[in-house]
Amino acid sequence: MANSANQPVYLDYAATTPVDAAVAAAMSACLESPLGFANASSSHVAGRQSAAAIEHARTQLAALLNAKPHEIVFTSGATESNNLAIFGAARQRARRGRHLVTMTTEHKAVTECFEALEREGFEVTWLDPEVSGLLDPVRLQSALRDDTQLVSIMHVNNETGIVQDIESIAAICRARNILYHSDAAQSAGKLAIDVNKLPVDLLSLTAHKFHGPQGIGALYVADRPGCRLAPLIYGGPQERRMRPGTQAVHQIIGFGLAAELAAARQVADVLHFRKLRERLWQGIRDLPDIRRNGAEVHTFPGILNVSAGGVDGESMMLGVEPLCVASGAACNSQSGESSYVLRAMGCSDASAQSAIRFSFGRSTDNSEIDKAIERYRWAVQHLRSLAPSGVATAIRA
Amino acid sequence: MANSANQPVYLDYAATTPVDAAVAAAMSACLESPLGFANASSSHVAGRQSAAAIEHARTQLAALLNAKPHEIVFTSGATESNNLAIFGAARQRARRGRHLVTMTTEHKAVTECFEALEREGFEVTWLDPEVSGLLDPVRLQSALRDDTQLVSIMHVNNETGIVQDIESIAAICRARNILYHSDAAQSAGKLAIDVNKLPVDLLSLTAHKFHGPQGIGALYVADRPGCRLAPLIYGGPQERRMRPGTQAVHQIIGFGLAAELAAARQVADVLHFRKLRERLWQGIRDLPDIRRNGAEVHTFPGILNVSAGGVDGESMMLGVEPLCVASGAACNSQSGESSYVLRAMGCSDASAQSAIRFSFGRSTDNSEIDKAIERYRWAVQHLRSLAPSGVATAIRA
Amino acid sequence: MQDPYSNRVRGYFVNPVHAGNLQKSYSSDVSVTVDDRQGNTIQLAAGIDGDTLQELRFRALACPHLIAAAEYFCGRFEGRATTSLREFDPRETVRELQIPVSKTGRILLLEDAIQLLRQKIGDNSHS
Amino acid sequence: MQDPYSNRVRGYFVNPVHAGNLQKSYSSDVSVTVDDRQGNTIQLAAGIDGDTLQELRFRALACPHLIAAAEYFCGRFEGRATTSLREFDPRETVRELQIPVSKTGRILLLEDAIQLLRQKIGDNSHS
Ligand SMILES: Cc1ncc(COP(=O)(O)O)c(C=O)c1O
Ligand SMILES: Cc1ncc(COP(=O)(O)O)c(C=O)c1O
Repeated sequence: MANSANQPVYLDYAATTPVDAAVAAAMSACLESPLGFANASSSHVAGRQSAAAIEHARTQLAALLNAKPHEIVFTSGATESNNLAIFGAARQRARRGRHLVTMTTEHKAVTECFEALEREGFEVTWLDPEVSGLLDPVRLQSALRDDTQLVSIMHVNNETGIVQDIESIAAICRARNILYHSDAAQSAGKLAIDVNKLPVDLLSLTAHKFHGPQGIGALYVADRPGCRLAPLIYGGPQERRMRPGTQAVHQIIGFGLAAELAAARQVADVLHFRKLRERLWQGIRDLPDIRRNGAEVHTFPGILNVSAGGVDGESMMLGVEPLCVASGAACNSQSGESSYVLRAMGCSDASAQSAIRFSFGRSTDNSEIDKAIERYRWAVQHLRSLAPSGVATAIRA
Repeated sequence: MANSANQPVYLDYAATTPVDAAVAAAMSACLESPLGFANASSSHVAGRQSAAAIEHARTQLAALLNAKPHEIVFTSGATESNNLAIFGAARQRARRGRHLVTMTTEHKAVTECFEALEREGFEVTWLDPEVSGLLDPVRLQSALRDDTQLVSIMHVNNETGIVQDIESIAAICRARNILYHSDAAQSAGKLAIDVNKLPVDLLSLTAHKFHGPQGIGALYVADRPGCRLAPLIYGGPQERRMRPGTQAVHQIIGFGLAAELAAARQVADVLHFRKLRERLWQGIRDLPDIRRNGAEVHTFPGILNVSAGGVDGESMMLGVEPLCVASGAACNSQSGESSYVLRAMGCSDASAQSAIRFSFGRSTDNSEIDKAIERYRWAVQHLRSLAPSGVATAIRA
Repeated sequence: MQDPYSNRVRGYFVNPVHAGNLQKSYSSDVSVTVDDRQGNTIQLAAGIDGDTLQELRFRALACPHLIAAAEYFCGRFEGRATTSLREFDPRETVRELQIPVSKTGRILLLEDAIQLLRQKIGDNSHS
Repeated sequence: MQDPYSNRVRGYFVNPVHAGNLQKSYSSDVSVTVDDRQGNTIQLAAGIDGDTLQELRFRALACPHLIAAAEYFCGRFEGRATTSLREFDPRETVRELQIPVSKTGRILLLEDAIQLLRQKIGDNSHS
């Protein structure tokens, strides 16, 4: 995608991705076909066609994870999947025990569930990452108790791209027969996940992070004894009673196709991202007092997160326009809150606030990266030229 | 829509409707536009465009109900809206009282919420309709108590089309300062609803019942003191914290446009449905031992529900093929359960089981109705010819 | 979902040539009626001369699979010896008509009716 | 959502001609620094000859609205009497620059800095 000077340059693929053209076409075909819209719960011929289309998509999703089709429960996105997994498991198993474990650097769609469960009387152990951003499996080990029912640790972090060692985490949980949930919103469709090798019980995914439509996601629920969930939403037999409501046929068709395409393109995409990220980092790393967050560990190459000393986060966002990127600052809000993920990794508030997350897509090209380099350099230099001397505090704590 | 002999004839618009061509086009345009997909929570220019598109749709939805835009909370459909309203109100107000009131003929997306709340320790009064299908407001009056927190009574029943007198119901609740929720999935976009005249606090709607996409709905939450809800799903600031998760931009755009179009077409559609229904009923009413369910009261003209003595429900569904209609029998399931809605109105099990719901759409034409008449007559006569003599029990209890 | 009705089920359902009453009278006419809690009713009638099921007829208020199974049964056993009835195997019907697993329970009603028919024929032949 | 940055805010943000240090020296140079808990810092410097604010400069580590407001302030009051500073009205700045309601709190930091500047100028002139 070449862009002229003021054209937005989209580098926010970790927030959401454009729908693949083939996916959009399949969705449109469904919306426009004479009976493609029918209610999949209807027993008539049109309904059965919709149900068959949904089962096909379920097979495509299952293939992405090497799961069985009936282990895939369609939801409205990863937020709902996380809620279903966490509330569903905690409430279902509350009689056996009320202790739960998660991490402070999870997405809000996980942390807020655990906070709500604390208010319901559950006890939650909040694990901090090492300064690297990684969870030390030994810490997890020692947090587990006889009454621990659920562990939720994400796969790829949405801000930093840090990849947790979910193989070790899953193995530790399985050994103690504790349910393990992972929020894989940022990894599913981008990194290979094989639930036959990875002893995970619950895994959240969402279509819009890998070129499928927004508003549709899934929860993988392993077909194992003990892996039952209390529903979050009630009202019908759909999705094996775990998620009732008229199924959105066009959305599910799009999700299924996106999953199939993602599996095929995964390897090439990652290679492409790696090159783009290196080019971008090489183009800005000589700026004084900047920090690559997550630099010490394995990160998903589609994300580069950089903090700079002596700049304000919101001003950075305006300064880098027309880049579309994400900020470590809560822009346009009075809270002025900065990224809790970066702070948990030892970033100062100012450093977290200044962070910019660049994230790449399949169609991102070198000219966009070069534009990003130019805008980022300009913004940092411009804002530092405005800053009072002496306040350009070093960003390394 | 003219159809040749074996072409399906879709008469199941109460289950779901095809997406309006203009709506599909608007959705496709969003999916295909270079930045139309951006995350509406992102503060960059693309994100702000998405947010603006969503706010426009919110205005369109608000206009449909004569509400204020911020009173519209987007959800994944009426099932979720009902759950949010019912769990949200009950849990939020649990300290004030734990008594709730609903009706036995509500949709499962309502009844199952109340059943779950009973298991959580709430007390639910289940009101039966009169034989006509209507709720007697006097019955509601006497069910209300000082600790009653929520009343949920639907607007139009999905099986029979019976229109409850929600003006009276709402007035009764408001007079006692009890929250009133109405499941308007079958009426919103089809019948005029003005929340400025109707003192309703919470109202559920869903796009796919009025030519919008599946998988998107809304809950109207009146901007009144006391009308706060505990969230059902946690994880972010979207939808005023009542419904977090990345908003599905294309879905919301489609929903908004569908609402606008529905408002414009409502009156003409209802007239059209009335003619179609009359033609259909005149074409079958002479069959012996048939009953029009909901005949005694005001029903939404888009639905005709008919029971016949001496026939099996599932065989009726196959007998009327290629009509796509709904059945009062739970086809293809071992339960063999029949419509609880019709049974609550005094139908025998056999009569409820045999019921066929015809429902009409904007593009339904006379030739489709004539096909329906022909197929329905054939099915009843064929199945009765097979039935053991003497078992053709009269359907009127 | 798959179409729950195979072509054979559809064919028998639309055109069940053995539905109705016995067309002639035979040295022995035996008929039975069974029903279940879900309101399904099956009636079988056999016109018997000597040891032969000369004519088999059914009536049913039932789901399509049960109607088709009854028709299939009548067609298959008509003209055979009354003793052949013990060869009736519901699993064979399920297989031949491709009846979905969720509906196999319904076929037991037909089996009940056939068993009752055998009893009655036995009783008759001994009387 | 609407663009939170008006064209004037954007213009001042990109090209804040009053950012930096005083270019000359004056009979009196006054400067102040204020900051808030969110890490915003504003520095104002005034070059005064007699009663006149000959030159106004700012430095800021702040959000775009605060940067723009500081620039707007310097441009508006440069060349005027020191006593005119009391005419500074944050509401006027909010209106002129179309600052969103959610950000008006930030402008108070500028007001604080200006107040401090007035105090210091007053102190200086009396000393
Ligand atoms: C790690 C992570 N979890 C959960 C979510 C929520 O996903 P959704 O927007 O599909 O609800 C996101 C993205 O927004 C995410 O990055
Ligand atoms: C009365 C009623 N309520 C709720 C629903 C559920 O709506 P949705 O499928 O959008 O979840 C429906 C339709 O399925 C309905 O008819």
